[in-house]
Amino acid sequence: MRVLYFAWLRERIGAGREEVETSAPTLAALVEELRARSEGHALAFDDLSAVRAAVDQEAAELDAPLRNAREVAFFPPVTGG
Amino acid sequence: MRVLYFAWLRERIGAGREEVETSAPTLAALVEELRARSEGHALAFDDLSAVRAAVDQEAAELDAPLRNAREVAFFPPVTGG
Amino acid sequence: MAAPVLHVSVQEADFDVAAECARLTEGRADVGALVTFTGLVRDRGGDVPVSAMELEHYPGMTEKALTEIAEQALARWPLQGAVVIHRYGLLLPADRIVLVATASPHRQAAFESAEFLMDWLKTRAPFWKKETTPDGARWVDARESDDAAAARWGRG
Amino acid sequence: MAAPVLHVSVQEADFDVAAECARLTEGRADVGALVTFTGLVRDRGGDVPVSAMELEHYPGMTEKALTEIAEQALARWPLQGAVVIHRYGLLLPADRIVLVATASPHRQAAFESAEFLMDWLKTRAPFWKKETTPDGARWVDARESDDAAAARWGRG
Repeated sequence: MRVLYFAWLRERIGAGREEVETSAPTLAALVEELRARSEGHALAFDDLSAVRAAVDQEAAELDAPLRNAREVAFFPPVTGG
Repeated sequence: MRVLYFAWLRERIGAGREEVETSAPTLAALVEELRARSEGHALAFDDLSAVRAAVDQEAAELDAPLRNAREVAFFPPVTGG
Repeated sequence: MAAPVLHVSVQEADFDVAAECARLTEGRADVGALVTFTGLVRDRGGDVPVSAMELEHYPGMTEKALTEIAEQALARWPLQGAVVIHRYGLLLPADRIVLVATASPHRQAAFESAEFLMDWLKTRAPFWKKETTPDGARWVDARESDDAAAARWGRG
Repeated sequence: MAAPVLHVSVQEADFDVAAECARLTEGRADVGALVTFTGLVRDRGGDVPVSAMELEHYPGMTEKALTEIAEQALARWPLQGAVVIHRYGLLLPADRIVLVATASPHRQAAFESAEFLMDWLKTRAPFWKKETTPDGARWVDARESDDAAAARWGRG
Protein backbone atom coordinates (compact mmCIF):
# COMPACT_ATOMS: atom_id res chain seq x y z
CA MET A 1 0.00 0.00 0.00
CA ARG A 2 1.21 3.52 -0.79
CA VAL A 3 1.19 5.86 2.21
CA LEU A 4 1.52 9.61 1.66
CA TYR A 5 2.31 12.35 4.17
CA PHE A 6 1.77 16.06 3.76
CA ALA A 7 2.78 19.29 5.50
CA TRP A 8 4.24 18.83 8.99
CA LEU A 9 3.53 15.10 8.99
CA ARG A 10 5.80 14.82 5.96
CA GLU A 11 8.45 16.92 7.67
CA ARG A 12 8.36 14.94 10.91
CA ILE A 13 8.50 11.60 9.12
CA GLY A 14 11.19 12.85 6.76
CA ALA A 15 9.48 11.50 3.65
CA GLY A 16 6.39 12.30 1.63
CA ARG A 17 5.73 8.74 0.60
CA GLU A 18 6.47 5.15 1.53
CA GLU A 19 5.37 1.67 0.51
CA VAL A 20 3.90 -0.30 3.44
CA GLU A 21 3.03 -3.99 3.76
CA THR A 22 0.04 -4.16 6.05
CA SER A 23 -3.05 -6.12 6.86
CA ALA A 24 -4.40 -3.46 9.21
CA PRO A 25 -8.21 -3.55 9.04
CA THR A 26 -8.73 0.17 9.75
CA LEU A 27 -6.89 3.47 9.41
CA ALA A 28 -6.47 3.57 13.19
CA ALA A 29 -4.77 0.16 13.17
CA LEU A 30 -2.51 1.32 10.32
CA VAL A 31 -1.55 4.37 12.35
CA GLU A 32 -0.48 2.11 15.23
CA GLU A 33 1.81 0.15 12.89
CA LEU A 34 3.25 3.33 11.38
CA ARG A 35 3.94 4.85 14.80
CA ALA A 36 6.40 2.01 15.49
CA ARG A 37 8.46 2.69 12.36
CA SER A 38 10.57 5.56 13.68
CA GLU A 39 10.73 8.38 16.19
CA GLY A 40 9.64 10.69 13.39
CA HIS A 41 6.56 8.59 12.75
CA ALA A 42 5.76 8.48 16.47
CA LEU A 43 6.07 12.27 16.62
CA ALA A 44 3.90 12.78 13.52
CA PHE A 45 1.12 10.67 15.01
CA ASP A 46 1.57 11.97 18.56
CA ASP A 47 -1.69 13.97 18.55
CA LEU A 48 -4.28 12.24 16.40
CA SER A 49 -6.79 15.07 16.91
CA ALA A 50 -4.56 17.09 14.55
CA VAL A 51 -4.37 14.38 11.89
CA ARG A 52 -6.73 13.93 8.96
CA ALA A 53 -6.70 11.10 6.44
CA ALA A 54 -7.81 10.10 2.97
CA VAL A 55 -8.23 6.60 1.53
CA ASP A 56 -7.79 6.39 -2.23
CA GLN A 57 -8.05 10.18 -2.37
CA GLU A 58 -11.37 10.41 -0.50
CA ALA A 59 -11.51 11.98 2.97
CA ALA A 60 -11.93 9.27 5.62
CA GLU A 61 -12.36 9.04 9.38
CA LEU A 62 -9.68 7.20 11.37
CA ASP A 63 -12.09 4.35 12.16
CA ALA A 64 -12.70 3.80 8.43
CA PRO A 65 -12.00 0.27 7.13
CA LEU A 66 -9.04 -0.09 4.77
CA ARG A 67 -10.22 -3.05 2.66
CA ASN A 68 -8.25 -3.01 -0.59
CA ALA A 69 -7.05 0.57 -0.38
CA ARG A 70 -4.15 1.31 -2.68
CA GLU A 71 -3.30 4.79 -1.39
CA VAL A 72 -3.65 6.21 2.10
CA ALA A 73 -2.70 9.76 3.01
CA PHE A 74 -2.20 11.52 6.36
CA PHE A 75 -2.13 15.27 6.76
CA PRO A 76 -3.09 18.15 9.06
CA PRO A 77 -6.44 19.94 8.71
CA VAL A 78 -6.38 21.72 5.35
CA THR A 79 -5.56 25.44 5.11
CA GLY A 80 -6.01 26.37 1.46
CA GLY A 81 -8.18 29.07 -0.01
CA MET B 1 -39.03 75.27 -7.51
CA ARG B 2 -37.54 72.83 -10.01
CA VAL B 3 -39.63 69.68 -10.43
CA LEU B 4 -38.09 66.65 -12.17
CA TYR B 5 -39.79 63.55 -13.56
CA PHE B 6 -38.18 60.25 -14.47
CA ALA B 7 -39.08 57.07 -16.36
CA TRP B 8 -42.80 56.64 -17.06
CA LEU B 9 -43.74 59.72 -15.03
CA ARG B 10 -41.58 61.75 -17.42
CA GLU B 11 -43.23 60.05 -20.42
CA ARG B 12 -46.77 60.60 -19.15
CA ILE B 13 -46.13 64.23 -18.31
CA GLY B 14 -44.27 64.78 -21.57
CA ALA B 15 -41.37 66.61 -19.92
CA GLY B 16 -38.50 65.72 -17.63
CA ARG B 17 -38.44 69.05 -15.89
CA GLU B 18 -40.53 72.09 -15.13
CA GLU B 19 -40.37 75.21 -12.99
CA VAL B 20 -43.26 75.46 -10.53
CA GLU B 21 -44.44 78.34 -8.34
CA THR B 22 -45.87 76.79 -5.20
CA SER B 23 -46.40 77.30 -1.52
CA ALA B 24 -47.42 73.68 -0.93
CA PRO B 25 -46.35 72.71 2.60
CA THR B 26 -45.75 69.02 1.80
CA LEU B 27 -44.93 66.77 -1.13
CA ALA B 28 -48.49 65.43 -1.04
CA ALA B 29 -49.90 68.94 -1.36
CA LEU B 30 -47.51 69.63 -4.25
CA VAL B 31 -48.73 66.46 -5.98
CA GLU B 32 -52.32 67.76 -5.74
CA GLU B 33 -51.31 71.00 -7.45
CA LEU B 34 -49.33 69.17 -10.16
CA ARG B 35 -52.23 66.79 -10.90
CA ALA B 36 -54.32 69.77 -12.01
CA ARG B 37 -51.75 70.92 -14.58
CA SER B 38 -52.66 68.52 -17.41
CA GLU B 39 -54.18 65.18 -18.24
CA GLY B 40 -50.65 63.80 -18.44
CA HIS B 41 -49.90 65.02 -14.92
CA ALA B 42 -53.15 63.50 -13.66
CA LEU B 43 -52.25 60.21 -15.30
CA ALA B 44 -48.69 60.24 -13.92
CA PHE B 45 -49.97 60.74 -10.38
CA ASP B 46 -52.96 58.43 -10.77
CA ASP B 47 -51.56 55.69 -8.51
CA LEU B 48 -49.43 57.24 -5.78
CA SER B 49 -48.44 53.81 -4.44
CA ALA B 50 -46.22 53.54 -7.55
CA VAL B 51 -44.62 56.96 -7.10
CA ARG B 52 -41.46 57.72 -5.15
CA ALA B 53 -39.97 61.15 -4.49
CA ALA B 54 -36.80 62.98 -3.57
CA VAL B 55 -36.40 66.45 -2.09
CA ASP B 56 -33.11 68.15 -2.94
CA GLN B 57 -31.80 64.77 -4.11
CA GLU B 58 -32.61 62.91 -0.88
CA ALA B 59 -35.30 60.22 -0.83
CA ALA B 60 -38.45 61.53 0.88
CA GLU B 61 -41.88 60.23 1.87
CA LEU B 62 -44.93 61.94 0.34
CA ASP B 63 -45.88 63.46 3.70
CA ALA B 64 -42.47 65.11 3.96
CA PRO B 65 -42.48 68.91 4.43
CA LEU B 66 -41.17 70.97 1.53
CA ARG B 67 -39.82 74.00 3.39
CA ASN B 68 -37.32 75.72 1.11
CA ALA B 69 -36.73 72.84 -1.25
CA ARG B 70 -35.10 73.88 -4.51
CA GLU B 71 -35.48 70.60 -6.38
CA VAL B 72 -38.19 67.96 -6.10
CA ALA B 73 -38.22 64.77 -8.16
CA PHE B 74 -40.90 62.16 -8.80
CA PHE B 75 -40.18 58.71 -10.20
CA PRO B 76 -41.22 55.04 -10.03
CA PRO B 77 -39.52 52.59 -7.66
CA VAL B 78 -35.91 52.26 -8.81
CA THR B 79 -34.80 49.31 -10.96
CA GLY B 80 -31.05 49.68 -11.38
CA GLY B 81 -28.34 47.19 -10.57
CA MET C 1 -4.79 50.61 8.08
CA ALA C 2 -4.59 53.44 5.54
CA ALA C 3 -7.76 55.30 4.54
CA PRO C 4 -9.96 53.01 2.49
CA VAL C 5 -10.15 53.42 -1.27
CA LEU C 6 -13.57 54.66 -2.40
CA HIS C 7 -14.34 54.89 -6.09
CA VAL C 8 -17.83 55.64 -7.40
CA SER C 9 -18.72 56.34 -11.01
CA VAL C 10 -21.89 56.83 -13.07
CA GLN C 11 -20.90 56.56 -16.70
CA GLU C 12 -22.06 55.68 -20.19
CA ALA C 13 -18.80 53.93 -21.05
CA ASP C 14 -18.06 50.29 -20.28
CA PHE C 15 -15.66 49.50 -17.43
CA ASP C 16 -12.68 47.16 -17.12
CA VAL C 17 -13.17 44.80 -14.18
CA ALA C 18 -9.44 43.99 -13.89
CA ALA C 19 -8.48 47.68 -13.84
CA GLU C 20 -11.10 48.39 -11.17
CA CYS C 21 -9.79 45.51 -9.05
CA ALA C 22 -6.28 46.91 -9.41
CA ARG C 23 -7.53 50.14 -7.74
CA LEU C 24 -8.18 48.07 -4.62
CA THR C 25 -5.06 45.90 -4.55
CA GLU C 26 -2.24 47.69 -6.35
CA GLY C 27 0.72 48.85 -4.32
CA ARG C 28 -0.34 47.02 -1.17
CA ALA C 29 -0.06 43.51 0.23
CA ASP C 30 -2.59 43.56 3.06
CA VAL C 31 -5.69 42.59 1.03
CA GLY C 32 -6.66 38.97 1.56
CA ALA C 33 -10.05 38.86 -0.13
CA LEU C 34 -11.36 40.62 -3.22
CA VAL C 35 -14.99 40.13 -4.28
CA THR C 36 -16.54 41.46 -7.48
CA PHE C 37 -20.12 41.46 -8.67
CA THR C 38 -20.83 42.26 -12.31
CA GLY C 39 -24.41 42.73 -13.45
CA LEU C 40 -25.08 42.10 -17.13
CA VAL C 41 -27.96 42.76 -19.54
CA ARG C 42 -29.85 39.50 -20.15
CA ASP C 43 -31.46 38.69 -23.47
CA ARG C 44 -34.75 37.81 -21.75
CA GLY C 45 -36.98 39.45 -19.16
CA GLY C 46 -38.98 36.57 -17.76
CA ASP C 47 -40.20 34.78 -20.89
CA VAL C 48 -39.90 37.80 -23.18
CA PRO C 49 -36.93 38.34 -25.50
CA VAL C 50 -35.10 41.59 -24.80
CA SER C 51 -33.13 43.20 -27.63
CA ALA C 52 -31.95 46.35 -25.84
CA MET C 53 -32.10 48.16 -22.53
CA GLU C 54 -32.20 51.89 -21.89
CA LEU C 55 -30.98 52.95 -18.46
CA GLU C 56 -32.21 56.32 -17.23
CA HIS C 57 -30.85 57.92 -14.06
CA TYR C 58 -31.08 61.07 -11.99
CA PRO C 59 -27.84 63.00 -12.57
CA GLY C 60 -26.61 64.51 -9.35
CA MET C 61 -28.67 62.35 -7.04
CA THR C 62 -27.22 59.13 -8.51
CA GLU C 63 -23.64 59.99 -7.63
CA LYS C 64 -24.71 61.07 -4.14
CA ALA C 65 -26.71 57.90 -3.59
CA LEU C 66 -23.90 55.61 -4.74
CA THR C 67 -21.38 57.44 -2.59
CA GLU C 68 -23.65 57.17 0.46
CA ILE C 69 -24.17 53.46 -0.18
CA ALA C 70 -20.42 52.88 -0.52
CA GLU C 71 -19.71 54.88 2.64
CA GLN C 72 -22.25 52.76 4.52
CA ALA C 73 -20.39 49.63 3.43
CA LEU C 74 -17.07 51.09 4.59
CA ALA C 75 -18.66 52.01 7.94
CA ARG C 76 -20.18 48.57 8.49
CA TRP C 77 -17.31 46.26 7.41
CA PRO C 78 -13.53 46.39 7.85
CA LEU C 79 -12.84 47.12 4.19
CA GLN C 80 -9.69 48.34 2.51
CA GLY C 81 -11.78 49.72 -0.30
CA ALA C 82 -14.93 49.61 -2.39
CA VAL C 83 -15.70 50.36 -6.04
CA VAL C 84 -19.21 51.02 -7.35
CA ILE C 85 -19.70 51.71 -11.06
CA HIS C 86 -23.08 51.96 -12.76
CA ARG C 87 -23.66 52.60 -16.45
CA TYR C 88 -26.55 54.48 -18.06
CA GLY C 89 -27.79 54.96 -21.61
CA LEU C 90 -28.42 52.34 -24.27
CA LEU C 91 -27.12 48.85 -23.48
CA LEU C 92 -27.39 45.59 -25.39
CA PRO C 93 -27.68 41.99 -24.17
CA ALA C 94 -24.42 40.75 -22.58
CA ASP C 95 -23.30 44.34 -21.90
CA ARG C 96 -22.07 45.07 -18.39
CA ILE C 97 -24.42 47.29 -16.34
CA VAL C 98 -22.94 47.49 -12.86
CA LEU C 99 -19.79 46.61 -10.97
CA VAL C 100 -19.34 46.32 -7.24
CA ALA C 101 -15.93 45.35 -5.84
CA THR C 102 -14.80 45.12 -2.23
CA ALA C 103 -11.43 44.37 -0.63
CA SER C 104 -10.84 43.20 2.92
CA PRO C 105 -8.33 41.23 4.96
CA HIS C 106 -10.99 38.51 5.35
CA ARG C 107 -13.41 36.87 2.98
CA GLN C 108 -16.62 37.18 4.98
CA ALA C 109 -16.41 40.98 5.11
CA ALA C 110 -15.67 41.15 1.38
CA PHE C 111 -18.61 38.90 0.47
CA GLU C 112 -21.13 40.47 2.85
CA SER C 113 -20.30 44.04 1.91
CA ALA C 114 -20.54 43.29 -1.82
CA GLU C 115 -24.00 41.76 -1.29
CA PHE C 116 -24.99 44.72 0.83
CA LEU C 117 -23.84 47.17 -1.84
CA MET C 118 -25.89 45.39 -4.50
CA ASP C 119 -28.98 45.11 -2.30
CA TRP C 120 -28.92 48.78 -1.37
CA LEU C 121 -28.05 49.87 -4.89
CA LYS C 122 -31.03 47.91 -6.23
CA THR C 123 -33.43 49.69 -3.88
CA ARG C 124 -31.86 53.13 -3.35
CA ALA C 125 -29.94 54.23 -6.42
CA PRO C 126 -32.11 56.26 -8.85
CA PHE C 127 -31.87 54.15 -12.01
CA TRP C 128 -34.74 52.97 -14.19
CA LYS C 129 -34.55 50.27 -16.83
CA LYS C 130 -36.60 50.21 -20.02
CA GLU C 131 -36.48 47.01 -22.05
CA THR C 132 -37.06 46.74 -25.79
CA THR C 133 -39.15 43.63 -26.54
CA PRO C 134 -40.97 42.35 -29.65
CA ASP C 135 -44.10 44.08 -28.29
CA GLY C 136 -42.33 47.39 -27.87
CA ALA C 137 -40.52 49.08 -25.01
CA ARG C 138 -41.57 48.61 -21.38
CA TRP C 139 -40.37 49.89 -18.04
CA VAL C 140 -39.06 47.13 -15.79
CA ASP C 141 -41.06 46.71 -12.60
CA ALA C 142 -39.35 46.89 -9.22
CA ARG C 143 -39.19 43.52 -7.49
CA GLU C 144 -40.44 42.89 -3.98
CA SER C 145 -37.62 40.37 -3.53
CA ASP C 146 -35.16 43.27 -3.89
CA ASP C 147 -36.89 45.15 -1.07
CA ALA C 148 -36.74 42.02 1.09
CA ALA C 149 -33.05 41.53 0.32
CA ALA C 150 -32.28 45.14 1.26
CA ALA C 151 -34.34 44.95 4.46
CA ARG C 152 -32.08 42.30 5.99
CA TRP C 153 -29.30 44.87 6.44
CA GLY C 154 -31.47 47.21 8.54
CA ARG C 155 -31.83 50.93 7.96
CA GLY C 156 -28.96 53.28 7.16
CA MET D 1 -30.32 26.22 -20.45
CA ALA D 2 -27.17 24.69 -22.03
CA ALA D 3 -24.90 22.48 -19.92
CA PRO D 4 -23.13 24.60 -17.31
CA VAL D 5 -19.49 25.55 -17.79
CA LEU D 6 -17.23 23.86 -15.24
CA HIS D 7 -13.55 24.78 -15.12
CA VAL D 8 -11.25 23.56 -12.35
CA SER D 9 -7.50 24.00 -12.27
CA VAL D 10 -4.66 23.38 -9.81
CA GLN D 11 -1.64 25.23 -11.10
CA GLU D 12 1.62 26.95 -10.19
CA ALA D 13 1.06 29.77 -12.67
CA ASP D 14 -0.91 32.92 -11.94
CA PHE D 15 -4.37 33.29 -13.46
CA ASP D 16 -6.10 36.13 -15.32
CA VAL D 17 -9.40 37.00 -13.62
CA ALA D 18 -10.83 38.69 -16.71
CA ALA D 19 -10.03 35.70 -18.93
CA GLU D 20 -11.62 33.32 -16.43
CA CYS D 21 -14.76 35.48 -16.29
CA ALA D 22 -14.90 35.40 -20.10
CA ARG D 23 -15.17 31.59 -19.89
CA LEU D 24 -18.48 32.10 -18.12
CA THR D 25 -19.96 34.90 -20.18
CA GLU D 26 -18.48 34.82 -23.68
CA GLY D 27 -20.77 33.93 -26.56
CA ARG D 28 -23.94 34.08 -24.50
CA ALA D 29 -26.35 36.76 -23.28
CA ASP D 30 -28.29 34.93 -20.58
CA VAL D 31 -25.94 35.62 -17.65
CA GLY D 32 -27.26 38.33 -15.36
CA ALA D 33 -24.87 38.03 -12.43
CA LEU D 34 -21.17 37.21 -12.28
CA VAL D 35 -19.44 36.96 -8.90
CA THR D 36 -15.71 36.49 -8.39
CA PHE D 37 -13.71 35.87 -5.25
CA THR D 38 -9.94 36.27 -5.38
CA GLY D 39 -7.83 35.23 -2.39
CA LEU D 40 -4.45 36.94 -2.05
CA VAL D 41 -1.32 36.39 0.03
CA ARG D 42 -1.26 38.90 2.88
CA ASP D 43 1.97 40.35 4.22
CA ARG D 44 0.96 39.56 7.79
CA GLY D 45 -0.38 36.50 9.58
CA GLY D 46 -2.04 37.92 12.67
CA ASP D 47 0.64 40.29 14.04
CA VAL D 48 3.56 38.54 12.35
CA PRO D 49 5.10 39.80 9.09
CA VAL D 50 4.98 37.21 6.33
CA SER D 51 7.58 37.42 3.53
CA ALA D 52 6.54 34.32 1.55
CA MET D 53 4.06 31.48 1.48
CA GLU D 54 4.62 27.92 0.29
CA LEU D 55 1.46 26.09 -0.75
CA GLU D 56 1.63 22.30 -0.67
CA HIS D 57 -1.16 20.15 -2.07
CA TYR D 58 -2.07 16.53 -2.72
CA PRO D 59 -1.79 15.98 -6.48
CA GLY D 60 -4.61 13.85 -7.75
CA MET D 61 -6.87 14.30 -4.75
CA THR D 62 -6.82 18.10 -5.12
CA GLU D 63 -8.28 18.07 -8.62
CA LYS D 64 -10.93 15.54 -7.54
CA ALA D 65 -11.86 17.55 -4.46
CA LEU D 66 -12.17 20.83 -6.38
CA THR D 67 -14.26 19.17 -9.08
CA GLU D 68 -16.57 17.63 -6.47
CA ILE D 69 -16.95 20.99 -4.73
CA ALA D 70 -17.76 22.73 -8.03
CA GLU D 71 -20.25 20.01 -8.99
CA GLN D 72 -21.97 20.45 -5.62
CA ALA D 73 -22.37 24.16 -6.33
CA LEU D 74 -23.84 23.43 -9.77
CA ALA D 75 -26.26 20.94 -8.19
CA ARG D 76 -27.39 23.33 -5.47
CA TRP D 77 -27.81 26.59 -7.40
CA PRO D 78 -29.13 27.46 -10.89
CA LEU D 79 -25.71 28.35 -12.28
CA GLN D 80 -24.59 28.81 -15.85
CA GLY D 81 -21.05 27.99 -14.83
CA ALA D 82 -18.39 27.91 -12.14
CA VAL D 83 -14.61 28.36 -12.21
CA VAL D 84 -12.32 27.21 -9.39
CA ILE D 85 -8.58 27.80 -9.68
CA HIS D 86 -6.07 27.22 -6.88
CA ARG D 87 -2.34 27.82 -7.10
CA TYR D 88 0.43 25.91 -5.33
CA GLY D 89 4.15 26.40 -4.85
CA LEU D 90 5.97 29.51 -3.67
CA LEU D 91 3.89 32.68 -3.49
CA LEU D 92 4.75 36.18 -2.32
CA PRO D 93 2.64 38.83 -0.57
CA ALA D 94 -0.01 40.29 -2.91
CA ASP D 95 0.14 37.22 -5.17
CA ARG D 96 -3.18 35.65 -6.08
CA ILE D 97 -3.83 32.24 -4.45
CA VAL D 98 -7.34 31.24 -5.40
CA LEU D 99 -10.14 32.26 -7.73
CA VAL D 100 -13.77 31.29 -7.55
CA ALA D 101 -16.21 32.64 -10.15
CA THR D 102 -19.89 31.87 -10.62
CA ALA D 103 -22.44 32.94 -13.24
CA SER D 104 -26.20 32.85 -12.88
CA PRO D 105 -29.30 34.60 -14.19
CA HIS D 106 -29.78 36.07 -10.69
CA ARG D 107 -27.49 37.67 -8.17
CA GLN D 108 -28.43 35.70 -5.06
CA ALA D 109 -27.46 32.36 -6.62
CA ALA D 110 -24.18 33.80 -7.87
CA PHE D 111 -23.27 35.24 -4.47
CA GLU D 112 -24.35 32.24 -2.40
CA SER D 113 -22.64 29.68 -4.59
CA ALA D 114 -19.37 31.64 -4.60
CA GLU D 115 -19.43 31.76 -0.80
CA PHE D 116 -20.27 28.08 -0.67
CA LEU D 117 -17.36 27.24 -2.98
CA MET D 118 -14.93 29.18 -0.80
CA ASP D 119 -16.26 27.70 2.45
CA TRP D 120 -16.04 24.14 1.19
CA LEU D 121 -12.70 24.72 -0.49
CA LYS D 122 -11.27 26.06 2.79
CA THR D 123 -12.32 22.93 4.68
CA ARG D 124 -12.19 20.15 2.06
CA ALA D 125 -9.50 20.86 -0.55
CA PRO D 126 -6.13 19.35 0.40
CA PHE D 127 -3.89 22.42 0.51
CA TRP D 128 -1.52 23.42 3.30
CA LYS D 129 0.06 26.82 3.74
CA LYS D 130 3.50 27.42 5.21
CA GLU D 131 4.41 31.01 5.99
CA THR D 132 7.92 32.46 6.11
CA THR D 133 8.21 34.85 9.06
CA PRO D 134 11.15 36.58 10.80
CA ASP D 135 11.22 33.63 13.25
CA GLY D 136 11.36 31.08 10.43
CA ALA D 137 8.74 29.09 8.56
CA ARG D 138 5.55 27.88 10.18
CA TRP D 139 2.53 25.88 9.06
CA VAL D 140 -0.68 27.88 9.17
CA ASP D 141 -3.24 26.48 11.60
CA ALA D 142 -6.72 25.58 10.42
CA ARG D 143 -9.37 27.98 11.73
CA GLU D 144 -12.47 26.90 13.59
CA SER D 145 -14.34 29.78 11.98
CA ASP D 146 -13.77 28.08 8.60
CA ASP D 147 -15.39 24.87 9.89
CA ALA D 148 -18.34 26.89 11.19
CA ALA D 149 -18.69 28.70 7.86
CA ALA D 150 -18.69 25.40 5.95
CA ALA D 151 -21.18 23.79 8.35
CA ARG D 152 -23.94 26.26 7.45
CA TRP D 153 -24.29 24.62 4.02
CA GLY D 154 -24.99 21.15 5.44
CA ARG D 155 -23.23 17.96 4.36
CA GLY D 156 -22.54 17.06 0.73
